[in-house]
Amino acid sequence: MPADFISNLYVFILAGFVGFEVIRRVSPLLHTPLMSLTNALDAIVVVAAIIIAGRHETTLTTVLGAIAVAASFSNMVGGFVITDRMLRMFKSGRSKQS
Amino acid sequence: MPADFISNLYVFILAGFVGFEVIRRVSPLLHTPLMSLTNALDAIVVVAAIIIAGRHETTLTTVLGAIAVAASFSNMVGGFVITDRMLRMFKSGRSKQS
Amino acid sequence: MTGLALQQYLDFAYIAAVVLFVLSLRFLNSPTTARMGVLCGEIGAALAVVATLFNPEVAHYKWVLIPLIVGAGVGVPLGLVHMTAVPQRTALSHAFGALSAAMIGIAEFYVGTEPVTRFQMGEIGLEVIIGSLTFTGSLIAAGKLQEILPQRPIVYRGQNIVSLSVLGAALALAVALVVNPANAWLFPIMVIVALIFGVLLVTPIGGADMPTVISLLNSYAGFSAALLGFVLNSKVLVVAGALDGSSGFILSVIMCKAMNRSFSNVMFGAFGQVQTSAAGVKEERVVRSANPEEAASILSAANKVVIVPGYGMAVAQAQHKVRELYDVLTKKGIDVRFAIHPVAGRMPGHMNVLLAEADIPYDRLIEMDEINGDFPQTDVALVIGANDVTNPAARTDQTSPIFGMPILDVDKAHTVMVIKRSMNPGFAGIDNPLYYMDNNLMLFGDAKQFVGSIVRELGTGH
Amino acid sequence: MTGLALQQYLDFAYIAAVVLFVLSLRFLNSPTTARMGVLCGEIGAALAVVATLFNPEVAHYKWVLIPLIVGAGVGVPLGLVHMTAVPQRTALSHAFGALSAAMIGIAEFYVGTEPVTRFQMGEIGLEVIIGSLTFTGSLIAAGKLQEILPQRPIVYRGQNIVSLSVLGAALALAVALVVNPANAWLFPIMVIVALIFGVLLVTPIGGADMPTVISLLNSYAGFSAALLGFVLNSKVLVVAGALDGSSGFILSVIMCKAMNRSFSNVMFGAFGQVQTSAAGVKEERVVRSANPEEAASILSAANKVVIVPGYGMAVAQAQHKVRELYDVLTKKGIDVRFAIHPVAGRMPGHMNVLLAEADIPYDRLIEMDEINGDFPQTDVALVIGANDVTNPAARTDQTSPIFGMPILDVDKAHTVMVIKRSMNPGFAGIDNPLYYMDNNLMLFGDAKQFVGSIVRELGTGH
Ligand SMILES: NC(=O)c1ccc[n+]([C@@H]2O[C@H](COP(=O)([O-])OP(=O)(O)OC[C@H]3O[C@@H](n4cnc5c(N)ncnc54)[C@H](OP(=O)(O)O)[C@@H]3O)[C@@H](O)[C@H]2O)c1
Ligand SMILES: NC(=O)c1ccc[n+]([C@@H]2O[C@H](COP(=O)([O-])OP(=O)(O)OC[C@H]3O[C@@H](n4cnc5c(N)ncnc54)[C@H](OP(=O)(O)O)[C@@H]3O)[C@@H](O)[C@H]2O)c1
Repeated sequence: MPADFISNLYVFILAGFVGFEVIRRVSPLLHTPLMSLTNALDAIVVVAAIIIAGRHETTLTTVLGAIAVAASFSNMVGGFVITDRMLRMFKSGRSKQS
Repeated sequence: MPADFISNLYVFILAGFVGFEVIRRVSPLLHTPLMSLTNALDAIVVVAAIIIAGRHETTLTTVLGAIAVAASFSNMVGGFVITDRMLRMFKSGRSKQS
Repeated sequence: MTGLALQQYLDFAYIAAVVLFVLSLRFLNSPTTARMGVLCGEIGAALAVVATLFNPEVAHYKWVLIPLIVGAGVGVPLGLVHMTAVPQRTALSHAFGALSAAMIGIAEFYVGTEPVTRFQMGEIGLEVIIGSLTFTGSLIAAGKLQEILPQRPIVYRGQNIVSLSVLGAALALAVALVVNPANAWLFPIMVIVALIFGVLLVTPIGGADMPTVISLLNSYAGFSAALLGFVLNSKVLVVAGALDGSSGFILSVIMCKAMNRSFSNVMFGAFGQVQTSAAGVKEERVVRSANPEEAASILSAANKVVIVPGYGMAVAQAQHKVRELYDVLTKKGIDVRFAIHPVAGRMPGHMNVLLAEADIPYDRLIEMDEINGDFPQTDVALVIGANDVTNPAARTDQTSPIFGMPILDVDKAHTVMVIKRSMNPGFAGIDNPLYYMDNNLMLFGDAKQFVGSIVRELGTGH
Repeated sequence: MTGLALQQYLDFAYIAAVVLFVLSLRFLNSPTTARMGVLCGEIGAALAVVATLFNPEVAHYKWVLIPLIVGAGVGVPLGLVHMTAVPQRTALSHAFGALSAAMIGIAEFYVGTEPVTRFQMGEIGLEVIIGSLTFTGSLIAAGKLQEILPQRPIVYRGQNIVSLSVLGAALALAVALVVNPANAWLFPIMVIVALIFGVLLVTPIGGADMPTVISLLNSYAGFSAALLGFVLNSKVLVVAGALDGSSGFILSVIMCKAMNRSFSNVMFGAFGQVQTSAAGVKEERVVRSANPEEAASILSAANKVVIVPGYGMAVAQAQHKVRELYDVLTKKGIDVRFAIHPVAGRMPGHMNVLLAEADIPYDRLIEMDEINGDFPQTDVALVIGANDVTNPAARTDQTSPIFGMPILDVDKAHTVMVIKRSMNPGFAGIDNPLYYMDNNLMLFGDAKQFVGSIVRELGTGH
């Protein structure tokens, strides 16, 4: 078992704990934005896709990589846009009630 | 900069986040046991000391290692003993009020 | 040396991205800091993407920049969809994410000069299977939510056995590849089998169970990204994937708890297909109904009103009319609050987003546990297109399929008024004893129109 | 192959230990699950230690087992100290932990055939400096708390400059070693300079500031263990160190907030040395006092009593007498609760542990924020050996050194009774206007004796 695997396992377990603790405390009010935000963050796989596409090794891998870049980057952009749009709608009574 | 350093940095940062989230929610009632428990957990440096002492490379390192084993193991044992003693004292009114 | 120095900058950019991602989610714990959270996420993602463009391995920018532009071109409109389309947009984005994760895994299998080791083969196989099944599963879910595909659970005898055999076949192919990674021809078969399994997994699940399915697919998409991080030894992927995976998992658990159902019941229960038969032995019971004018006069006589929105309000797109109602009543000095059940609507937090869209201040949106104690002091509970989440049978009738599900205790209000189009049951397919209670009035009609009529009545006479 | 397999078992044992450590701290969030937390920690630690004994590098068991036995022999008695000795025991255990971390770092410098790289030298240097200064600093703190060393802050002109130069010297030596790791003779000098800095760091700080210092040293000890994990590439040390480090850090922040002071004020402020002069211009003001009999009759006439324990109760070891008082009053049907200020006593949570030791149920111990609103409805607030944490000047007097510190609003109770031996000030060295208020009665005497007398009075007459 490669040593990298072990260190990635530590990172995975600890990130899981962080996720668990942090997300349990997200206000239920914001569960929909939470879904779209984690989606945007998860789209960070685009960095791996960029490398695959940019290496341009074989036609197959380049095409796969390019599709992956487009698919994940659309998630990233769209996820941030919609999350921010939703959050802009949430206004407290104090700040907006005229 | 060795690759190990980077992966340890990830582990450190994530463990710091975990510590921060988890410890902020420890009941203030238990702040003294918290101190003694983290002390006992921190005494896990004993594993490094065991290796140094057990390798028996030079007299100097063996003596340093042996002292480190004794010092940290006393922390580990003592820390768990006193934490458990303290926690045994905490009783809720419902369970003990006669 | 400069190569090494560059690598260090990249490493630190990724570490900074990870820190920003965690902060991003932390800021989401309150609506006042939430937009800051989006900003942190954006900066982190931008850092990571820009850093990657500097990676010396990225030599052919054409193959990177064009897809990035295409992705942005697709992403922006998908970010601007109407609020009522958010559930299907979310499902679609899970499909995109899983597609991308699967494709990278497949490319990783074919890339490189030296053949993959057994251990890597195991990682890649698992990653590609999860990615592929999440891709097709999410597409089916999006189709059901967009109502391109039938909403009903599609079931046949022995379906669970068939589905599980297909999954077993995909896993067996992966094992065969681990045993001998040289059998590369097995790999595309494995991918196809996994894609088929995704279809089989989601098709039998009813449209109304889609929210839980979406959350589960969310967590699958996250875990496949994390696995990809293992394959590529990329810690930023491991962290982002673990965060996404745990988020989806926690949301599904919250939903299952709020419905008092188990995971396996959601996945294999084919809920919402037959239970209508339970309503077979219906006695003739008295139902009182009212028209908009009567409803308006009851509302204007009240001091405390609680509005309970549900799936029907979303379908009818009635949130802006509800906002008008809120305004008129508030102007009359009536205290109006909204009671939000955790699984009202089609996804967790759905009602909050719709009402926020209609500019209703979020401090008027009260969670179930907090508001339930207030119903006995409430003059009028106005239920708008909600049904199951107000069904008192969940509290009292041990034989009811939803017995034990926590509900909003609207029946304890002095007067209850329910806006819906008919006496038809809601998603759970069961009768609602609330409608036969003495303090209940049915307001039959489409939510948007009926609320509109009430607003008009209130505007004129009362 | 078997060597590799063994390594895998070891890796998984350490991973399991890490998971158990995190769970251990999570279980500490409530007193009902806290002992489960200790169990998790114990299993995790045992797993890690036993796994390490199987490490093939550990060849000479004599040098391991004898120190382990010695350590256990020292540890058990240190785990059985009296509850009032917990602060100094904690300081001592930080000293042990830091000693061990420093020694391992030193050994790592001298061990091995190939010389250390510059990067490793930097890590080792930093680790050994932090470990060494934490060792001597903790010893001084323990000495002050055990009252072997003078409690007063020991200060002289230009002391901060001297201390910082010593720290600078230690860091400069570390840099010199990084520049040329072959200069091995600089290493022991660096260690000695760091040890001296630890002494200089803590000596000028007053005994009453020791709790904050202990917490800070706790976090230093944790961070040095984490650094050691970097040096040895041991992730279990990195995690345990980070958890310990953040715990100490959070506790110090909580304490500083509860005292409305900054870190630097605690570390360099030499608090509690001169402020007594502030009490110089004292006018003659009326102080009313009472004897045990009067106190007992006031208490027995009350319906609601809040007891406020402080440092004086700990010093007098009065907690068991307080328990008797609680019993007598409760038996008379009087509602008795305890108000716990976050920095009452000598360490965070100190009062809770003492009162729990005396068998007072923890649901009677109420935190400051929760109980402060109840004082206006409280008949008698009985302050036992607390002073600063009840000083209303913190609320009203902008010139007071403790202005802004959140306090227990005992002055709002109908009657306040304060048990202390004299009119002397508390740790902050300032006068307490509470004692001159109309609703205040001083009960002069040692806490243990005075409470004992009240109990006797209550037992007989009333
Ligand atoms: N939100 C989630 O995350 C989630 C997840 C999983 C499952 N679910 C399930 O979804 C259900 C949600 O409960 P709910 O009370 O919100 O909805 P519901 O029980 O499904 O009831 C919705 C009601 O709205 C009415 N309606 C539909 N269209 C309407 C229109 N245009 N105008 C007026 N009324 C209309 C329907 O009655 P008519 O046909 O008579 O008009 C229906 O009875 C629960 O059973 C829950 O378990 C939700
Ligand atoms: N707990 C922590 O973590 C922490 C950390 C940092 C600083 N501090 C500081 O420590 C102080 C704690 O406040 P506090 O109100 O608990 O204590 P305090 O303000 O120091 O007052 C303690 C009082 O107890 C009395 N006393 C001493 N021995 C006694 C005995 N045998 N019998 C009866 N009375 C006795 C003393 O008065 P007489 O001499 O007249 O008897 C003294 O005024 C605060 O200023 C806080 O900022 C605490």
